Amino acid sequence: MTAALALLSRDLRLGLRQSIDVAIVVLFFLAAGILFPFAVGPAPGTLSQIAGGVVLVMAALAALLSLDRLYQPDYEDGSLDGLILAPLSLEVVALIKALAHWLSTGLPLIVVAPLLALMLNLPTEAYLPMLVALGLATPILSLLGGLGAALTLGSRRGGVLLTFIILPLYVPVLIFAVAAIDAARLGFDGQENFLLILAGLALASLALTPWATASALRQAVG
Amino acid sequence: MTAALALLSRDLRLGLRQSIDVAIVVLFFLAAGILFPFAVGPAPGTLSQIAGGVVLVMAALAALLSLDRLYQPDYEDGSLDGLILAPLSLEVVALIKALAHWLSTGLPLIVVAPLLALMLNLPTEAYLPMLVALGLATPILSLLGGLGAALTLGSRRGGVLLTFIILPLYVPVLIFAVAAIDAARLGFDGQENFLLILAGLALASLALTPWATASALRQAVG
Amino acid sequence: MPSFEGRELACQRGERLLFHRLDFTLSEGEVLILVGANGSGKSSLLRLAAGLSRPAAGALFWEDRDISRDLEAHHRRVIYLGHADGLKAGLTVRENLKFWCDLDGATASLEAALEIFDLTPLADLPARFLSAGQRRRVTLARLALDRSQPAQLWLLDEPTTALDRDGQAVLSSLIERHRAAGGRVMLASHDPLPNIIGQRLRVDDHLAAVAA
Amino acid sequence: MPSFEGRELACQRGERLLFHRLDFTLSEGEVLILVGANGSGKSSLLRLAAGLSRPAAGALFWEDRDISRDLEAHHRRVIYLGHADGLKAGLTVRENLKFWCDLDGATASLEAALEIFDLTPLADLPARFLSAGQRRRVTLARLALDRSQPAQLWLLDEPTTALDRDGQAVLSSLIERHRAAGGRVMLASHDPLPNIIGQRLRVDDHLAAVAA
Amino acid sequence: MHRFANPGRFLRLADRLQPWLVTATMIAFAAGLYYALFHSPADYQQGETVRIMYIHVPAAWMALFAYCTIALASACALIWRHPLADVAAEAASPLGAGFTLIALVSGSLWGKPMWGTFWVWDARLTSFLLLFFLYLGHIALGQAFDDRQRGRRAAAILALVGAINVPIIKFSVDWWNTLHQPASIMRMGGPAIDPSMLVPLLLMAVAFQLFFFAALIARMKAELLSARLRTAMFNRLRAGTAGSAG
Ligand code: HEM
Ligand SMILES: Nc1ncnc2c1ncn2[C@@H]1O[C@H](COP(=O)(O)OP(=O)(O)OP(=O)(O)O)[C@@H](O)[C@H]1O
Ligand SMILES: Nc1ncnc2c1ncn2[C@@H]1O[C@H](COP(=O)(O)OP(=O)(O)OP(=O)(O)O)[C@@H](O)[C@H]1O
Ligand SMILES: [Mg+2]
Ligand SMILES: [Mg+2]
Repeated sequence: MTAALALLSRDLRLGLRQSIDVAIVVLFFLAAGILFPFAVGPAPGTLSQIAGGVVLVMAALAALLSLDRLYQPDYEDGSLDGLILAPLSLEVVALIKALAHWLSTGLPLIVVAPLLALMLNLPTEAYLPMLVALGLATPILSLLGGLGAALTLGSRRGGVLLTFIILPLYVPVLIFAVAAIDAARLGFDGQENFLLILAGLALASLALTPWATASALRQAVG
Repeated sequence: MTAALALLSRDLRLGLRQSIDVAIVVLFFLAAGILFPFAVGPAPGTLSQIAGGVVLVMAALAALLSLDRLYQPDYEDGSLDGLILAPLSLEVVALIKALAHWLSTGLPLIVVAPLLALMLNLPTEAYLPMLVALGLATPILSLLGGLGAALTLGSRRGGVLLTFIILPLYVPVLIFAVAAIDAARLGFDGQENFLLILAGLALASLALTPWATASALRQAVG
Repeated sequence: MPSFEGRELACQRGERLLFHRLDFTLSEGEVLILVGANGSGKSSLLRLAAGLSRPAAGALFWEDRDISRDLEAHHRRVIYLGHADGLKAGLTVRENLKFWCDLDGATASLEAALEIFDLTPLADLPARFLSAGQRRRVTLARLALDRSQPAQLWLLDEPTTALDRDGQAVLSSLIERHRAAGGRVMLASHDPLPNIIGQRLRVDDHLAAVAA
Repeated sequence: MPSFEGRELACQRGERLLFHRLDFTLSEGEVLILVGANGSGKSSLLRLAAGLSRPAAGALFWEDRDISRDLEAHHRRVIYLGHADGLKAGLTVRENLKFWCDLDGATASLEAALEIFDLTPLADLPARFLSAGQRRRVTLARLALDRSQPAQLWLLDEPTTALDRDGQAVLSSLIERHRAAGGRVMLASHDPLPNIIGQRLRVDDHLAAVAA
Repeated sequence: MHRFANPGRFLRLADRLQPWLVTATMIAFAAGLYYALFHSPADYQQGETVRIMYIHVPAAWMALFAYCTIALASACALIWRHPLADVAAEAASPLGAGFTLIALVSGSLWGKPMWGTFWVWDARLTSFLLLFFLYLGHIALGQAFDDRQRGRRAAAILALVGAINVPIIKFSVDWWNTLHQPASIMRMGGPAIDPSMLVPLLLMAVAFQLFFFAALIARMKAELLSARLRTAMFNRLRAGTAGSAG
């Protein structure tokens, strides 16, 4: 337990002190909020249509772009060896790494999402589904992303590979999330169904990815 | 000359072999192209309105997210010392680094931009201004970004700070570029003026940033 | 006598066979010094011994049980300090050490470990400012942490790199204390290491053996 | 006799004064070995000598001209190899060396330099696979490149780190050749370096001098 | 200029100037506020809310002026390595950020009655928001290094490059036709505003300007004195550590 907490607090501290991702996500949310009204013109209808898509594409980008710093630095500087030798099962390590990643990219995003939604005139009835969809989609992105990052450790062309592995897994998540937000915005039914599917995906990734990630990590240092 | 070419070819090779950014940006362009039509619904009018904004926000994100790897690795592994000692003026180094950055983030983006524009139903008369605007805006982003990366080398909170100081410099560029695309799309005048302003900004950054970057780099190793 | 043994070990990296038919025995309180040319496989052997990678042939035994049967248990016996020091530039010296302290389940001996390596005045400095030898001291300070379940096997890859005389003396005394308490040490080094007495294992001999 | 001198040098890092009133003279064909405890300022002094950072007080003179008057010219006289080796993991050994070769304006002596350090068999291996000593060899191979305008001053920060006997011998012979051709060498080391003869400069003495 | 390079001389001069500046600032504010609140007519369109102008417009001007000051000081610092220029730029930055914030807040308070909303994504408003971010970035960069000198140099470089934004902000209204008022006072062809409003506006502008200089000098003084203190303490400390090492 102490060990797990130590890892979590170290990763968060490193993220806050050095990493570019949290700040970028938040600031780019703002920048997108500034830019899209310019690009699209002041008509509030158009803006509200794209709000869901913008929020989720940004979420996915944020998650994806910070992935190659999830295990890479620890791999290069030898910390990963230490983690493997530590009395902490590697599945837990994988879970905590994904959690730290989510806390530093997913969570800030959920926090500022209402602000962006406001800037983009999202109808109020779509706020709750948007937050729920983000709350389900971002952990999936972090978990899958962690797996991708572990798989590509030490490979040549890691980054490119990572993208190719992860993107096909991401896109369905994005589509369900956007579908849920849009159903709410337009007053269609089915919003709950989309959210349920997302919840199912989230549970599945929570159950499966830590094992897969741990075994990928063991391979990587071998 | 040989020295400059050697640096350029090394940076490009490293970028292609390791960096995640090119692939991500290109793929996310495509993902955005899939998602937005889906989110906005099939009405072509709305889509074409956001095309310019989407293209430019993605361009800025791509430029920004790869920045902390522009000088940071060279700074950490000691290569930057070597570059400063090399018989190559540091201004040239700054210029070449920005060029390599542009070739690996700006250029691929320009290449795939028409595809995204197609997916988003951008009117044909706006293609040329879009390409010109991208062609002017992306080098500015790389040049300014290089400066930001050099300024924050070795600082506490590098990434956050980088984003923070770069964003106010980026947004005007984005606004002019989007304005040019939109003027063309809507058949307004002034498209040339916006492009001229962009060209002016591009020249100004080309003239100023290498000096500023070089002096920031000298500070950094001192 | 309980011992740590490698039997008929072979190690392959990429296309290259580094060594072959390598045996060693390391009993309680012993030190094994790995020597050999650059790239001969000392570091690779240490990683095998840590259970971080698997031998291409042969196996490692802890008290006659193959370690690969229960790697987790073996991991808990080991402290491995490699060439890379795993320090995070953005964290202070204390934060860096505290992390390993918590991870290893070490008790509150953090300040003492810092003190031993003369790091107390630097404790709040971010690791990015440390000199090469100071970095190495922070890494080695892990050896001075009291763990609830002391590690029985130290695997040290060129631990004296960048260390000054005093630092080397501290390291020697730590090793001495460890072996006196029945611990085992396996270390790679190019230096003669005046204060440490141990058997030597020439890693490159075992490639010559293949050719022969 | 043309010489490289430091006069009344002081170096400050953060809030700490590392040394103060430090003088040295290095004439053609001489070797100056910097010794001192970890963190005493050897690496910092080498960076001052390279013109990478500026002294807090005092100045450096090349043939009686302050080097800060024309830093570019001084940079061209220098090869500086620090603790960090600047190798890119994704590039092969040859690509890594070729880069510095092109940057230094060295002529086509690349293969010879690889050969001297026994790197030819590894030339096409990405640097990520190298052992610690092999990495060091690649870095040091820069010293063996023929440059159109040979560097007059070598600044080497613990160059023997991770190097085996053979590697150390090659380094010594390179240094010997360089000094025989009138070159100067300034190096930091904790090891005695049996083959290299030079004056020693204790960096930490110059902190005591302040108190006195 | 270089006569004042010596911090000691600057400190003496500042001591002599300070009381005068403070008094003048107070008088100008009193007169300006009196005219603005009691002696100028309400606008026939905007009613009493027009009085926000007397805060808003001078604050907006000063926000731009402070940035120009910083840019100028940074240029001096980088080119001539003038020791006081660094300090001046660093001291002016939070003041400029403050003016920008005042202009933003007063503007959006004014916007509610005038445009029916606190905020629109209008060119002038957006670019002013960016100026605010630029100030924050400048302050943050200056503080981000363990070595203060390094932070100041980096901030100086940023300030010079960021100066490109100032004309964009100034002229953004002329380039886009936006909701916001175009320049009506500082424009070619003389001011297009009634003298009864111009007088209090100019008085307030003078008051803001004087306040800026008074605050700038006070901040520079504080910084120079604390630097002296640090050096003194550092020398003590140095003697201490050296003693224990020897
Ligand atoms: C947050 C919202 C606002 C911001 C950021 C803002 C910003 C500025 C700036 C930067 C200036 C200086 C212009 C220059 O020197 O050329 C200015 C001047 C001025 N603003 Fe605003 N403004 C805002 C809202 C308003 C509103 C709601 C009004 C009233 C309708 C207004 C009326 C004026 C006037 C009359 C001037 C003087 C123009 C001149 O004579 O040069 N502003 N504002
Ligand atoms: N993929 C690969 N292909 C070929 N050779 C490889 C590959 N990966 C590693 N090697 C080789 O394996 C060896 C690794 O050796 P190791 O790091 O164990 O050496 P070492 O004895 O610790 O050397 P040093 O004294 O330099 O630290 C090196 O010779 C390296 O070139
Ligand atoms: N910002 C800072 N604040 C305080 N001390 C610092 C700061 N930056 C560097 N230092 C100190 O400056 C010294 C740098 O020493 P340097 O790297 O020159 O030592 P060295 O003699 O090469 O040591 P080694 O033998 O370990 O390589 C270290 O003691 C380090 O702690
Ligand atoms: Mg090794
Ligand atoms: Mg050193």
